[in-house]
Amino acid sequence: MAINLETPKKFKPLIGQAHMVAEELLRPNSRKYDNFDHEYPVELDMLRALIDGMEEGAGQGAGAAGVGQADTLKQDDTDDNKNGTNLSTMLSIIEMCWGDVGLLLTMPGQGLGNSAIAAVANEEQLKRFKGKWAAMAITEPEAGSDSAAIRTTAVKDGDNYILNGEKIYVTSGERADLVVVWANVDPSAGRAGIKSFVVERSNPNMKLDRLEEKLGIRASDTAAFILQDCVVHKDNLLGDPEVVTDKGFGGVMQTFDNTRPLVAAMALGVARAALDELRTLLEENGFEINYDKPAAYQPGAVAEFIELEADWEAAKLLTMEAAWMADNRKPNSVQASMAKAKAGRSGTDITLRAVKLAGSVGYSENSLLEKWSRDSKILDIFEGTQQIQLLIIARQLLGLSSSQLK
Amino acid sequence: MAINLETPKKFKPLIGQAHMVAEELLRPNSRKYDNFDHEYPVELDMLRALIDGMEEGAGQGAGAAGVGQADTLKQDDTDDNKNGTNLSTMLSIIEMCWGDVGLLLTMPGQGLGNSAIAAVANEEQLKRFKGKWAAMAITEPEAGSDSAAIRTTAVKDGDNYILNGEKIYVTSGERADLVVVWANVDPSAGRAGIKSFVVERSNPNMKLDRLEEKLGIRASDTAAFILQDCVVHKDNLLGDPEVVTDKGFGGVMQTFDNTRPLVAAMALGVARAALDELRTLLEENGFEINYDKPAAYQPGAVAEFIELEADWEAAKLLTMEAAWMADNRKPNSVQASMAKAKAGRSGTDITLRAVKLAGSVGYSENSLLEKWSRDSKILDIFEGTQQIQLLIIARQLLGLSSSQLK
Amino acid sequence: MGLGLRWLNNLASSSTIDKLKLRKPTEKVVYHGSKNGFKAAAAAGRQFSAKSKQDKPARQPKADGAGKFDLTPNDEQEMLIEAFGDFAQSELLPIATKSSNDCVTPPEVLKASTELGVTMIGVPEELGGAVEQRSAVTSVLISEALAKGDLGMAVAVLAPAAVSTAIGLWGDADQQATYLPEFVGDDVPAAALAVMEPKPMFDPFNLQTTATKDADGGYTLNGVKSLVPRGAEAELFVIAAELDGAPRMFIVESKYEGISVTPEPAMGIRPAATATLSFEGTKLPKGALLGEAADYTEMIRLSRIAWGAVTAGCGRAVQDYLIPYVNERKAFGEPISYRQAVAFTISNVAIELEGIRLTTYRAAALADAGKDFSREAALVRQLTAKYGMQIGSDGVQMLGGHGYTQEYPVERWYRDLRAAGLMEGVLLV
Amino acid sequence: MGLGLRWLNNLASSSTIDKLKLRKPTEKVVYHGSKNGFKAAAAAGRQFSAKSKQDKPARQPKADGAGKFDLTPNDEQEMLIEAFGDFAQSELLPIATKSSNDCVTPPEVLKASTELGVTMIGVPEELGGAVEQRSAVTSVLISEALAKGDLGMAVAVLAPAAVSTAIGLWGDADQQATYLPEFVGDDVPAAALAVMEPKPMFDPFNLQTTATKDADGGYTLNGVKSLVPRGAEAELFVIAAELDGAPRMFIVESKYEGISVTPEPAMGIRPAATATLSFEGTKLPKGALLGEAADYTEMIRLSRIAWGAVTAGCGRAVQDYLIPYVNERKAFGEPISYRQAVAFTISNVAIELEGIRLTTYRAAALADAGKDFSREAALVRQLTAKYGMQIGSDGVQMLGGHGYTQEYPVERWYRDLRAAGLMEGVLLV
Repeated sequence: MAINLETPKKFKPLIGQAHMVAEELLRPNSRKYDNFDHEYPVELDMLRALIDGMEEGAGQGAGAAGVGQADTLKQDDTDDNKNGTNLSTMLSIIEMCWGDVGLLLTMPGQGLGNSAIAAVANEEQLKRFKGKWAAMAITEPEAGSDSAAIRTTAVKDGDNYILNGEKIYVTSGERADLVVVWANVDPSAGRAGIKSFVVERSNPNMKLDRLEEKLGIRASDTAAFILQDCVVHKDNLLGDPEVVTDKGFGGVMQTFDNTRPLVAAMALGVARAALDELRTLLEENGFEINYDKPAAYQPGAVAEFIELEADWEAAKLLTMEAAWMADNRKPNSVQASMAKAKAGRSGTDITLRAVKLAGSVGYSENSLLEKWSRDSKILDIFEGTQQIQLLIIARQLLGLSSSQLK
Repeated sequence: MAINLETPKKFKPLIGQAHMVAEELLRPNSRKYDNFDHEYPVELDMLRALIDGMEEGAGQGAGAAGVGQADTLKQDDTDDNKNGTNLSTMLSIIEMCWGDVGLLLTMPGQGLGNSAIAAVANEEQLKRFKGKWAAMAITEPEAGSDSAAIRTTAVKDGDNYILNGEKIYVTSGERADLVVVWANVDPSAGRAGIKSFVVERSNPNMKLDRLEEKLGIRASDTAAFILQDCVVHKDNLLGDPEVVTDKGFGGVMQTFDNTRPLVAAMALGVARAALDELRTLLEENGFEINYDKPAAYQPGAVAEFIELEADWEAAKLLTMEAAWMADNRKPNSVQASMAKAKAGRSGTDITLRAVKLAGSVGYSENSLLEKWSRDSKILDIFEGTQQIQLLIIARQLLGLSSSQLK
Repeated sequence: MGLGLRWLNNLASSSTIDKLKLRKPTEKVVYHGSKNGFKAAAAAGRQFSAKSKQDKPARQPKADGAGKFDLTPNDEQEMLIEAFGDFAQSELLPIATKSSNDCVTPPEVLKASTELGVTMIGVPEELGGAVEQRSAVTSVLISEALAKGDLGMAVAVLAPAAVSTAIGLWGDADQQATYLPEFVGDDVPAAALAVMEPKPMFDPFNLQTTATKDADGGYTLNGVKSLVPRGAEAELFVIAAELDGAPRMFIVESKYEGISVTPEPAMGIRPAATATLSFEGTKLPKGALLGEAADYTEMIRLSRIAWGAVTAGCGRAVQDYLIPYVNERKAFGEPISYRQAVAFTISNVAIELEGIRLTTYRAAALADAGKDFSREAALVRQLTAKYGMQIGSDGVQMLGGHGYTQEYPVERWYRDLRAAGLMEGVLLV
Repeated sequence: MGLGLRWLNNLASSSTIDKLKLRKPTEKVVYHGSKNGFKAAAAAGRQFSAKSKQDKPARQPKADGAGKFDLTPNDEQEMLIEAFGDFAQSELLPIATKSSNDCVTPPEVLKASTELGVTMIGVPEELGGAVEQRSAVTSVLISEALAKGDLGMAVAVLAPAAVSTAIGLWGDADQQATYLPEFVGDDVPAAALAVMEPKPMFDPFNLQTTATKDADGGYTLNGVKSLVPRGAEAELFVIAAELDGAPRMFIVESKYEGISVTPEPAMGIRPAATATLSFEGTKLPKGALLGEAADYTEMIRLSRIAWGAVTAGCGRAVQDYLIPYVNERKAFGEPISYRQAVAFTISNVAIELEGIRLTTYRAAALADAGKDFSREAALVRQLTAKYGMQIGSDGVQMLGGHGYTQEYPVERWYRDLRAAGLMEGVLLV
């Protein structure tokens, strides 16, 4: 037993595989699916089979689906220190997003909705939704980062709930089999009334309104839905159907604590891609990266590279810490937000500065650098913006409520 | 008539003189008066005579006293574009603080109280307080940046006001002839009741409580006073004695609009000292500063130097803009705060990074770099902290009240 | 200072002027102009052949200051700001998303910009140019105003002006007589100043593109230029290439042999239809070399100032967009502008933007005054690269998920503002 | 892993242990230790003369990981964190302002730190050292805990440990036998590892201090060392000097001829009583050269990690101080922590501090695992220089005017934290 921050040995095969998949399958398709009007990336179906195989084999997730409640079932640790699915998933995601974050986000069966299901579904639901691809629908046009301000309603009607409302920014919303829709069963109870419902994508009353044209992650579809008297069976409600003050929303937050390190990992993967490319460009152009020499004597480009790499390193270790805490069932809400905040902002900063340094090579579509600087920006926004993360951290450290620190 | 951001030709002699004073009189005494337990810097008396002479000659201020209401009396411009005392004072202050900001702050006759008097005193008061050295007492132990929360009271009693309260951070409070004390004549009226009173330093009921031991600007004394039934004649109230809603406080703010660019200039002066020293050290040690070469190819130390210089340049021009607007009677509250915010933070950043680059030469007392990095920090705090400046700017740009944007 | 008669003539007969309701301010300037006297303009000719030979090159006199600090544009500048500003807001901004996606600036926009005389600014008045005095500041103001509408289309519009300005500043009498008249006519050629090369950490003082002197006194050009605006349609280029170990400028016509063009779309400034330009043994005539070695350095500096100007303009678009947005957008029951993190972001956008603007003005004014502005140009570049991008990134961040979609303009500004701070050449003030 | 018997003996008879209420945790460790078995320690001797000659130098075995990610200190480390942490909070923090103003760390503080075994950590157990396994991580944890109390006194306390660690890691059998026993006794000599020179933009791989080889096999040392902690009282130094074009380490006793010391007070870390050390033709004996050329590079890296560790500790002091302060301090009628600008500053302090801490841990753990840690050491340095200072500056800023006075500790942390990120040598993990 010793303090050790390296990649666990037992994860190396998995991570190696993920990197290979990224290199051989994702990267080569990156530019192709960056167009607005592309078809569904057919290459992903093969990948799905491959990942399913990897997961069966390694017992660790390579996508977003693996984390949450079900994790520890896969634990093979016998001592006190667990290196589990949160950590392995997070590390795999870095590799996959080194390949292409847009393609990862549209990976069949690996939606954020799958994370939600994994986190709070009961045994029956786990079984019933197994193998399905689930998107997550939280955001509404007027709500933004304010998850508590959800206006979509779910009214109990016999064995069903009737959902009404509008959802935007549903990643993989067009392509997924299921959409986990957040709605309020009792608006008078405020955030306590918020529950999540699994809605079949084929439900005719959840109508696709539009697909967004975006700055980046264009390989992934981002859908807007209108739910009009959308009937959902009560067995599709995830978690406790009762409205218990501050409990329902806790489930929401629990999902976020698990998924934030994964989004941080996405940012790390994109940023790593940019750093690796930048290092190659530097070395090909006669710059030597000497880690011992003081920055004052390094060429400016190298000094900047090391500065960016340092931020990346800090972000990565923060993310590993958050995932490791989740594996060990330590409350990690602060660490998860620190990871997301640092990785989110560093990801944007690193990719944008890599473009700057690379000049026209970085700015033109001849390399992927410009694409990564567009892709990375969403990772500082979705699953809670930079500002939301800082709020969460500050409230916990300072012991303030959301009405005290708004 | 053309857009031109150079130092006005007519100010060059004044600025040259200020630089000489800084170089010959202030710099050589910098280290000596950086100790906590020094005596009053006697060299300053000679300087006072010298500056009085300069002002008589040039018709432009070299200290903080010159700005405000009385400025335009000295205007010799005949066209629409005025380059007046705000600009010349601000430029002189850069030079003086290039010498030593602590010594400037304790310059006899050049207190911030003098600015307040110049800004709002009537003719009789101007005459009566002419030639006196006036400190400014605003801050209270519990108030901090919240000028509106002043608890010192002034109760009318016949021809007098009776002042009671506690004041801290009174620059030159021990040494000045007068202290301009801010007090509320009608606490029920809130900030509208805040008035400023000229209190003779010799008033026995304004008792010196202590002198602060500070991170920097140690040449300047920072006093704390306790006012206990301190009797002040009503003729010593500056401005309108009536409590008119939002008017009294306007006077306060008016003073700040004039003095913020001066504090920005102080930060610019200290930062310029550090940049000049850093440039010398770089050049002496074989670094060449090439402005044309891209940063990527510069040594890291040079790239960093240019980065710091760019922030300095932006801060300086923002400050010149704010002063120029004041000279031309354009409302400059936003610009004054932008100047203070940018110069304040850049001053700290520049001086601290100069220390880092200079290594032990910067960090030890063998050079003045470490002192400048201590001196500069106060300039991002007093006369409204960085955060207060950002609030002022945002409220004005966004059109928000102080209750909307707190 | 006064405006060229020819330019006013152009304007008076233009439809753009009425559309933009500019007739009144223009007439005011005409009035001032006539008080100060107009000069006659040389005739324009077509086909890049010298018509009106001069003994020595014409140079616009530089604007001189009164030695006073002044941030007020003069009357002419104010009119130009208004004209180009209105044009940018009414003609560029509304079609910006489409132009970006199509990678093209519509011909009618380019034509209207010609009517406004954008390419005449840098041409000496004897040759039909627009303003009596050479003024980098005026170019800064125009560039800023255009980029506030759309940075990408501003680049497309300003690209030929960079060429006319370069030839106006550094051309010899032959070069001026051959090329400049084209830039004051009705049918201004697409043209571009190409410095960038597809080399990471590109250094404009260490070029891979080379020119070698031929026996006949001409030159042979080899190399690749990157991100050349309107590269495919341009008829004339000023190309940066190394000659005898020093970087120099060459005038290159698109009809010369051995030039190939490939579209090179980029992250942003897509309406500028950027392209890669390859030269393989391209023969240039004897008179192709433009300016002295020192002029090349000046060109790089003026170009960096120009990128500062468009950054100031585009950054201002971000600021002006964010202010009402954060006041209207609500979260947690209140406008998001009530939150310090949002409000302070606005403050910092305003601070750094004003810093870029003032630093750019100072550098340009120094150039006009004939003083050394190497330091100031470098500082503009530094601020542009750092804070220009910061403003672009903050713009998206303040809108959150909305900001990431094309329904809102901030994602475009994010892409465009990355160009500033890395581009060399292309624009000139 | 187990603690050295000698060290526990030391502790058991120390008064510090009772004062700090450490007897219980210590006894727990003793229990664990006895389960795992103690090793006997070599005898200590005085006067820097080899007593117990060994055939080959002793090296602490390195800690090895189980190949799993783990942030949990082991039992011994936890006890050390507690011991040094309590010591720092109860003995260092209360006298920090006075020690800073006096430029001295009180002798009783230094003595107590010796009792806690600070200099024994880096000494192999055969020579009386403290812990069975060499662990840079353990040194990081101790340094962090000490610096949380006071960075300046932490440097004073840790300065001799850097020397014992250096000799433990790189000394030959003679050097170890001569010097190390002094660091496990009751009367540990003041000692310092001096790398810095009074040269701006100092590069530890390009030294001005030189050593030349003499005919007798000894060396002659010339040059100046800057900011040497406890320079005036130190009896032993490890000095960085260039030999045959490469930077190397030399063991130098204060009694050698030609050494002069001048006090060199600095902005911060003043309790370390920093001094300038000048060598003018100082003759060093034959065995003065310490380690190989590669060891010098390792020393610089380990030292940068150590500065990361004390930054993490001091930064934590800032964070822990700010949290209650901003909750209690009111402005505009509410705690200032209700304002996002204040609250987010706390968040960012916490984020960047944790980043420094984890990066430092990783680098140290890599060193312990015998893997290359050049990259990680560089990243620690970068983060330390940038965010360490940012945290120090934020500390003052959050307190406003208060923060600028000595009544509050933040002004001291501002001064101390500037050292981290510029210092080379001095500390070692």
